[in-house]
Amino acid sequence: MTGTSTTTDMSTTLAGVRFPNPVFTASGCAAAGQELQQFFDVASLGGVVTKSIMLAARSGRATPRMAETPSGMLNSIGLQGPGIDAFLEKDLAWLHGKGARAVVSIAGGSVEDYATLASRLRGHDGIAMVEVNISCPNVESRGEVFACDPRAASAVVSAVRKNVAPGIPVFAKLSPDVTDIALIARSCVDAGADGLSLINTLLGMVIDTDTMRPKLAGVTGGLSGPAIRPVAVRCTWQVHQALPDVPILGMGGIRTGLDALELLLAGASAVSVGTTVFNDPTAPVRILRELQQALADRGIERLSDVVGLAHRPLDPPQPTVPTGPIGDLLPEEVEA
Amino acid sequence: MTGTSTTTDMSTTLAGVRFPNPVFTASGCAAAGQELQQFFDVASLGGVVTKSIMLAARSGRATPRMAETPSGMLNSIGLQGPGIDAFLEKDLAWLHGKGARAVVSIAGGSVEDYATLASRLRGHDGIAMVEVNISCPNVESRGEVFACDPRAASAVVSAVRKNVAPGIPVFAKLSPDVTDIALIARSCVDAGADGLSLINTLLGMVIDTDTMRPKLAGVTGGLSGPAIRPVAVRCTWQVHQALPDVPILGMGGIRTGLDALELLLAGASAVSVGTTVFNDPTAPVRILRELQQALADRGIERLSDVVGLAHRPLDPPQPTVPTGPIGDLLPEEVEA
Amino acid sequence: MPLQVQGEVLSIRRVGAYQAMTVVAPGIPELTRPGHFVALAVGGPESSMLLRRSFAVYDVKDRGVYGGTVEFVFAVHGKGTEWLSRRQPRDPIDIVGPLGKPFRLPKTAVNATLVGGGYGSAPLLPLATVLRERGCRVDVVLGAGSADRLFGQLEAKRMSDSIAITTDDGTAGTRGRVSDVLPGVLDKAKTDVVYACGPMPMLRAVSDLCAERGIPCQVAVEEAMACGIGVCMTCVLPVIGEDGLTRMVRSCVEGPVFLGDRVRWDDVGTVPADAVGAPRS
Amino acid sequence: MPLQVQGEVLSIRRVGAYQAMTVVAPGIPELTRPGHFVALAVGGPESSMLLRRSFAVYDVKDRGVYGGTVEFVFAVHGKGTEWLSRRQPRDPIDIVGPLGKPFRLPKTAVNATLVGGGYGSAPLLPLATVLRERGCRVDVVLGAGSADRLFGQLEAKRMSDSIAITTDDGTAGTRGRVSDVLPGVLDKAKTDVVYACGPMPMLRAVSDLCAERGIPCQVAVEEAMACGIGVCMTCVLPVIGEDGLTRMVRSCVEGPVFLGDRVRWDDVGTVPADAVGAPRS
Ligand SMILES: Cc1cc2nc3c(=O)[nH]c(=O)nc-3n(C[C@H](O)[C@H](O)[C@H](O)COP(=O)(O)OP(=O)(O)OC[C@H]3O[C@@H](n4cnc5c(N)ncnc54)[C@H](O)[C@@H]3O)c2cc1C
Ligand SMILES: Cc1cc2nc3c(=O)[nH]c(=O)nc-3n(C[C@H](O)[C@H](O)[C@H](O)COP(=O)(O)OP(=O)(O)OC[C@H]3O[C@@H](n4cnc5c(N)ncnc54)[C@H](O)[C@@H]3O)c2cc1C
Ligand SMILES: Cc1cc2nc3c(=O)[nH]c(=O)nc-3n(C[C@H](O)[C@H](O)[C@H](O)COP(=O)(O)O)c2cc1C
Ligand SMILES: Cc1cc2nc3c(=O)[nH]c(=O)nc-3n(C[C@H](O)[C@H](O)[C@H](O)COP(=O)(O)O)c2cc1C
Ligand code: FES
Ligand code: FES
Repeated sequence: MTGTSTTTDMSTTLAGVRFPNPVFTASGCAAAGQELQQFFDVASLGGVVTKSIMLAARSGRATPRMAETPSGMLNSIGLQGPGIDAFLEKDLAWLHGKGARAVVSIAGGSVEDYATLASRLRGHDGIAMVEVNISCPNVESRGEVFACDPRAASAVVSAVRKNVAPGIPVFAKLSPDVTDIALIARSCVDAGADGLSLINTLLGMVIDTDTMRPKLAGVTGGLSGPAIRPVAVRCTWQVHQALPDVPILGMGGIRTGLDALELLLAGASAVSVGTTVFNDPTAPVRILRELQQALADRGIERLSDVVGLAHRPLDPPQPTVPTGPIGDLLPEEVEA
Repeated sequence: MTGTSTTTDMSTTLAGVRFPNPVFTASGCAAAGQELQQFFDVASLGGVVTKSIMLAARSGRATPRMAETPSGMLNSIGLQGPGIDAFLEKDLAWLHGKGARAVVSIAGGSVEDYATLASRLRGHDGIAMVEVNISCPNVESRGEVFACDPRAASAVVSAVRKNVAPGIPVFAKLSPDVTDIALIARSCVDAGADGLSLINTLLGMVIDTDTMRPKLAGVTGGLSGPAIRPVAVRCTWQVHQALPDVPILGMGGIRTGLDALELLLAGASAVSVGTTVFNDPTAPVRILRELQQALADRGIERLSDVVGLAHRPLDPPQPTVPTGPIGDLLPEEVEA
Repeated sequence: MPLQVQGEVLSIRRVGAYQAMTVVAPGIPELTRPGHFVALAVGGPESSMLLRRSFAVYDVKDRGVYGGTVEFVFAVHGKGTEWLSRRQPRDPIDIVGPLGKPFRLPKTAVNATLVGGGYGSAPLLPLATVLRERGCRVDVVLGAGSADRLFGQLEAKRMSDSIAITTDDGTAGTRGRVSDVLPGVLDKAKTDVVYACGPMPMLRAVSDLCAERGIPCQVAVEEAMACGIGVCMTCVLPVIGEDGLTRMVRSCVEGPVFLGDRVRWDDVGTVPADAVGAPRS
Repeated sequence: MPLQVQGEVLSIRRVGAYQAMTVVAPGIPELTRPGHFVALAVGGPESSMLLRRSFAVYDVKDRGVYGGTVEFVFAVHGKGTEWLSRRQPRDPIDIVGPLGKPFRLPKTAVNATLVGGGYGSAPLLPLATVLRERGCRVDVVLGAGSADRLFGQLEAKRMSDSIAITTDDGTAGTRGRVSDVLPGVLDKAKTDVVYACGPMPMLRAVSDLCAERGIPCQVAVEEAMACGIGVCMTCVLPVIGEDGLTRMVRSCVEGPVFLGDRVRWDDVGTVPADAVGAPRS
């Protein structure tokens, strides 16, 4: 059955904030929306997650900053950006003017940095949500990445939550490069995170076999793209299983509407499209369209009905070819 | 300059044991060599790493046991195998008879299991090396994987080292799914590991968007193939940097001779070819040939000269197009 | 003894809902017997698809103008077969084969009934030829979802003593399943042995019918395979051995042809508790 | 305002060591100016290559029999260009363009010297046409490693007041680099403005020569790009702004054409310590 795409309610709610649909951009893969506006209206997306912004202007790392890898890429941009003040004045204001829902991603080198950034956001219109990029080296702790240590992660999240206006959800963005991601997730939630963004890039490296040296000037870089999707699905699954009531913004290698559906089924309430934008600048709207069609084909009436659906227990037997609305198959305990 | 492929000395030494060349199979991707012998002589490889063997016969997990992913695959075989006795009698004897160098991979559910396995190997001919697959759930510790806990890893390695005949190197095979792989590496080496095998698969998952359930019967599986190569290179780089004197058997997504070279440059002294064999059953010999040509093209006289070469300091400036033997560019501190 | 050959597409043609592709693959035809399969690399040198796709061999020619050729019939299912369907004559293609164990042939001239579901008839047609050469009576039952999903109907008719057709939607032959008409055929043909290839539920139904009647039956199964050559252990199913013990056996090397009554149909997709090495619990 | 178009290969032809490909891409020609580039997705739907490949536009036709077309010239370098070189007419191809900032044109009829290295001449030829239309004197210097790596020599000759050729190996023109002959051309042609496209070391040499003589010069750089549209920040190089401050600017949207004296050539591949936002240390 190929249902008409108008039947599914695509809206999603993240920690009390309603978004018209679940397809967002990913931080660092859409700048602050202006460039993508040339290809489609960014206000038509669920939200625009902006490039992680720091307190001061930042030049980023030396080039080469990227390497293509099988079904993926490495990047080591080093958080180049204009600093929070210029961002709020120019980029956020632009997004707000266009009617887009901005998810502001912030990054810092110390708990203090994050706290200051969070407080600077106060009083600015157009912020739908705050994403805390904790995959940054902690300058006060021998450069250990916040996201790799439950205590450091928790300190950052709690500082941000205290300073961000109540009512604006704070999502902590986790790194997959940890032994136990559910542990980090739990400590972020305990520290006040309203939700979790999963996953940031995996640490990777490419060596140039001509120069026989690392290809990236920064030696290591972040691996993204379809190559990492199975890791993203697994992390989303594990965290949703451990914390079924915590909303997740899922990402990692989403290229099609069915990839987005996979993340939703694993437990994400919305998804971010990152690297795929480089391959296909109109991908976010295409993915939204494909997802909508996929849900209609499956007789799903509300997007929220598929969130975490892959966790449902095996009995009663599932329909292999679903023929009607799946809503009533939902077991009680699945978050909807 | 395209040198003749006969000029490079391809031999490599792992913890005192000399292998004629650095290309091995990967555990679980070549069974025990018999099937590949139909395509090429397995004795022509550096070594044949056998499927991890347990004490008793084991049925493995339910099917589906695999899913294809972008530039990779997931597997959840569950260590199906005939048990150590049948293995030694049949598989090891066959390999020995063919003149192949067997690297026997062992796996267990407890420290005791590993110790027993190691002692059973005593007195059997044809074992060039032992690889300890510690990416197994520890049945005595709520199923936590040995490779994820430095203490558990260390206990296994020390039990194996004590029981394996001296002179046969013991390599611990590490999982990349940890916060700090160098830490695990160090605890294995401190416990007596003569070298390290890097990397095992990444934990991943695929959800079937038709059934809207996990695709694998075992829910999660191990991600392998070119998709993970950047992670393998990074892990090899990090461990070689932390422990420059410890030999590494590198693996993860090697598909071509240049991929093998990448791992060698990062610090591996030999490499295993895994998933690529499924795509191309003659891959190990092709990769060996391509590697040999690549080294000749670069004027490398001894394979050992490239091991860890990407770590050399930037000065003196490196030749972008190498024109002569690179041996004399080697800084003193690089392991050769 | 399989070969890996850098072959070349000779032709590709549409046959109903399927595609039939012929690949120049010198060396493979000579070794191939009915029931063997081949595995093709898909997507070209920069493909994101690592795993080979497996297809039962339909026809081989030892030597054509271009060297030996292998033909198989496939349905477009996902990304790999979609890629295959877009190949053109002369495109290069990497092929490994013959793989697996073929159908075992009767030593004497018996009455054989061949049951094919969808493209599952492809390996049965060359089998029919061999059986006829041996003086066997050959009866054929073909079933599919719809008429366009029947393969080799005319050819089967030509080389068989009788043919029965079923389709789920009634667009050809009897509306229904092969298992609806099979009992009648078995009786009428005085069948001594059954060969079947098709979807798992069909193979199971055929095996059950044969078991009831005590007719030996060989089935060619289709399990997801990562390597196709026996090194990965992904393609297993529970099969009862000569010693009466159930083992998880590799369908790529110990199959794809199994004796129907040896497959634990109820337990496919699980590890039966009494299988060798099954988890104790 | 770039467009993303599901285009189609119209033709592909060998030109010396290069390939020239024409793609039907309605809408893009109208917007394209000399110096713009396009970015193509490579490897097909199941490609393991995610990133687009960028090429300077050589020629556009607003409307042909097939709709507007875009032509570019490329060298086979790695996997993506290798795939491109195997395309056939009518193959589908996804193209985004025009991208970047084109060459800025002089308001008056000045003397322009165009310096191209290898395939770098491709965007200079349409530029020459436009300059001639504006009454400019156009002198051309082309250089390459060898004769087969010169592109557009005849065309350049036809549309220029003078042409000088250099090759590293002496297989055409003067043996040597463009920078060896450029000073003579600049003097003879009384050059007011220089446009250059080619490898980075050449651009740097040209910029230095122009700076010495106080001649304004525009260079089209080639930095590795992940997105080509300004969202990823991979393609940066240190450029001095109007305010005298050095910033790491995106060559895909603020370039690829820069004023030669604004690029910090010594510091390309690094972040100069005085760049805005550089790490304090
Ligand atoms: C021994 C054997 C013989 C076969 N003979 C034929 C034949 O003659 N004609 C024909 O049309 N098909 C045949 N199949 C099934 C055919 O291999 C699959 O349809 C095909 O692999 C699907 O690939 P895809 O890329 O289109 O699908 P995808 O779903 O993209 O494939 C993803 C992965 O799953 C595997 N896979 C998916 N479906 C199947 C399946 N049904 N069986 C096995 N693996 C699967 C693929 O090989 C691949 O590794 C046979 C399978 C086996 C094992
Ligand atoms: C603005 C611009 C205009 C260009 N114009 C032309 C042109 O007209 N003709 C031409 O032949 N080439 C041109 N190039 C270079 C061309 O983009 C590369 O040669 C091509 O991307 C190499 O791809 P590959 O797959 O063959 O190589 P691979 O090495 O496999 O590519 C791997 C990755 O590195 C990138 N990359 C590799 N080399 C370069 C390079 N030199 N510049 C930028 N990215 C690179 C690729 O885009 C890809 O993302 C241009 C580049 C840029 C940035
Ligand atoms: C070029 C690039 C820049 C990125 N910059 C950021 C960033 O600034 N902040 C952040 O939280 N994540 C950043 N990411 C990570 C992505 O937001 C995303 O988590 C990751 O790439 C996985 O998703 P994908 O596979 O869809 O790209 C960046 C990724 C890429 C490729
Ligand atoms: C099907 C399959 C089975 C595997 N079985 C084992 C195993 O038994 N023991 C082990 O240590 N590693 C096993 N591995 C992991 C590989 O040895 C290797 O570490 C990993 O796949 C990465 O290398 P690759 O990308 O070249 O495959 C297996 C991998 C695959 C794909
Ligand atoms: S498919 Fe690998 S063992 Fe059968
Ligand atoms: S290539 Fe992405 S910003 Fe320039």
